[in-house]
Amino acid sequence: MHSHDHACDHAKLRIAVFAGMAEVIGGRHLELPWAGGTVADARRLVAGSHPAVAGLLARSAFALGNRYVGDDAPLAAGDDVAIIPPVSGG
Amino acid sequence: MHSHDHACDHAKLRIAVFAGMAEVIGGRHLELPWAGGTVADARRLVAGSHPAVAGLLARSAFALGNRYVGDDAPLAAGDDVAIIPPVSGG
Amino acid sequence: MPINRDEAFDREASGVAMVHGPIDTVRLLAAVGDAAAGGNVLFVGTVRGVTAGAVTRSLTYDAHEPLAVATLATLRREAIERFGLTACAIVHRLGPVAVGEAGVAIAASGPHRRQAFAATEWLLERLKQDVPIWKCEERGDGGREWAHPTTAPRPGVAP
Amino acid sequence: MPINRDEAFDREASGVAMVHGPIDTVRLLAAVGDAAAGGNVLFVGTVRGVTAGAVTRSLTYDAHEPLAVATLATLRREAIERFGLTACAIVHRLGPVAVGEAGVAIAASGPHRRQAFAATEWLLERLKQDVPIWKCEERGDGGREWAHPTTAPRPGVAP
Repeated sequence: MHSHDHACDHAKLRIAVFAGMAEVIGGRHLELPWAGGTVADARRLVAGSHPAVAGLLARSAFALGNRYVGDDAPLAAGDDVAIIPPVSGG
Repeated sequence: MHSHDHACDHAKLRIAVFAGMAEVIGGRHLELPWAGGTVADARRLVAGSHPAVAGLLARSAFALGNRYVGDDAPLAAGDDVAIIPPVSGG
Repeated sequence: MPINRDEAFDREASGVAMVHGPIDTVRLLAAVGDAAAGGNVLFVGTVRGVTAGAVTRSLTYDAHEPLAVATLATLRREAIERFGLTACAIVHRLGPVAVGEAGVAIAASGPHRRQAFAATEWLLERLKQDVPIWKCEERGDGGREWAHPTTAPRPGVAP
Repeated sequence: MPINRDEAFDREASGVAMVHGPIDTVRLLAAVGDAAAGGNVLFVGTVRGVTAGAVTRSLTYDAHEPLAVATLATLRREAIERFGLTACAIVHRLGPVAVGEAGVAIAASGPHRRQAFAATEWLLERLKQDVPIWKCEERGDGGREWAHPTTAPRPGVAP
């Protein structure tokens, strides 16, 4: 809906998802209504809106840009956020 | 001298030599006067005629065709005999 | 920003690449050739047609590309240092990969063969544990499944 | 009877060859490709230009060719059985070999990568111990020396 990215009370957190999580969600990105918060907050919102991925989410990490971040890391609308489930390359 | 190979009292045992042994001997083959005998007899004759290779010879094996043979194996004129010094391929 | 296989494979710049077409293993091996190297190892992981009796039709790889490339580059630098390599290059495939085709290739060269062998095996283990790449197996019975191993540690968490 | 590199490399017949020209490593890797294989390892031993500070100009290999080919074929069959390989191929160079060129190449494929790695390393160890091939190192200072390691067991004698 709000594809423009300026701060407002309808700000969104856009989160990239991959592989099995993208398949269950049916897309490569999630959008959460976001007035600010931490990775832990984002986890709760994703698990609430997409219960089918809650199990996989609990085993996944969050990345902010090219760094993994812990549950207490703050996330802002416009951040480059991704959910990284257990990997299986090679 | 006697390149023809029929049995006679000038029979020779032709032995293939390789690598460092060929270099010291100055050729790819040795010829021993041979009225019959074993690998041990051939070792003594080679060490006597080419003392420069005696040390390497003591660390070498004998092959008859594509098989290694022990010191008590009999050798006959016309056999496909080779001296195999310690290897260094790869 | 996928690195296309037609683009220059710049060994000096990074030595790692994610490609959407067939992996050029010949080029990979050539890239690690060096007069200072005596041992050169190339590993190529190909899609196996049968696993435990079940037929695989193809694999599809997905990845967080920027993070995967950055992680591969870090692993490559660590391998060069840890094993004293002369050179090292890593390529991973993305998208669909047919049976018999390469999904991953790692080349390593070192003054002695043990360095190259040890580094290649170490890189493969680390790649499978640490790099945000995922495979989906399409089976002969029509089923398909993304692999998210339950035994794996959570990504990004040091063991 | 050297096997020329232009002659067919007959994987089914023997999977081993001694060649007097450059080793075709690309062909070797292709020769072990198989839909049943997931792990493919190619080792290429190249002539190193510097060893312990001394400059090497080239190597020359000599061999008892029939016995070397027979021994390589036996080792290959043993490796296939012991490690459950899908395929395996071994080529060793003869005559002079320049710095950077390949003296030996071994390719092995197996259902899983560990089999291919283990087999390749095992084959190299055994090749260096058991196969009647010898190297002469031509150094930058003009010296040359055939290598007949004093620490090696006498060839053909089981350890």
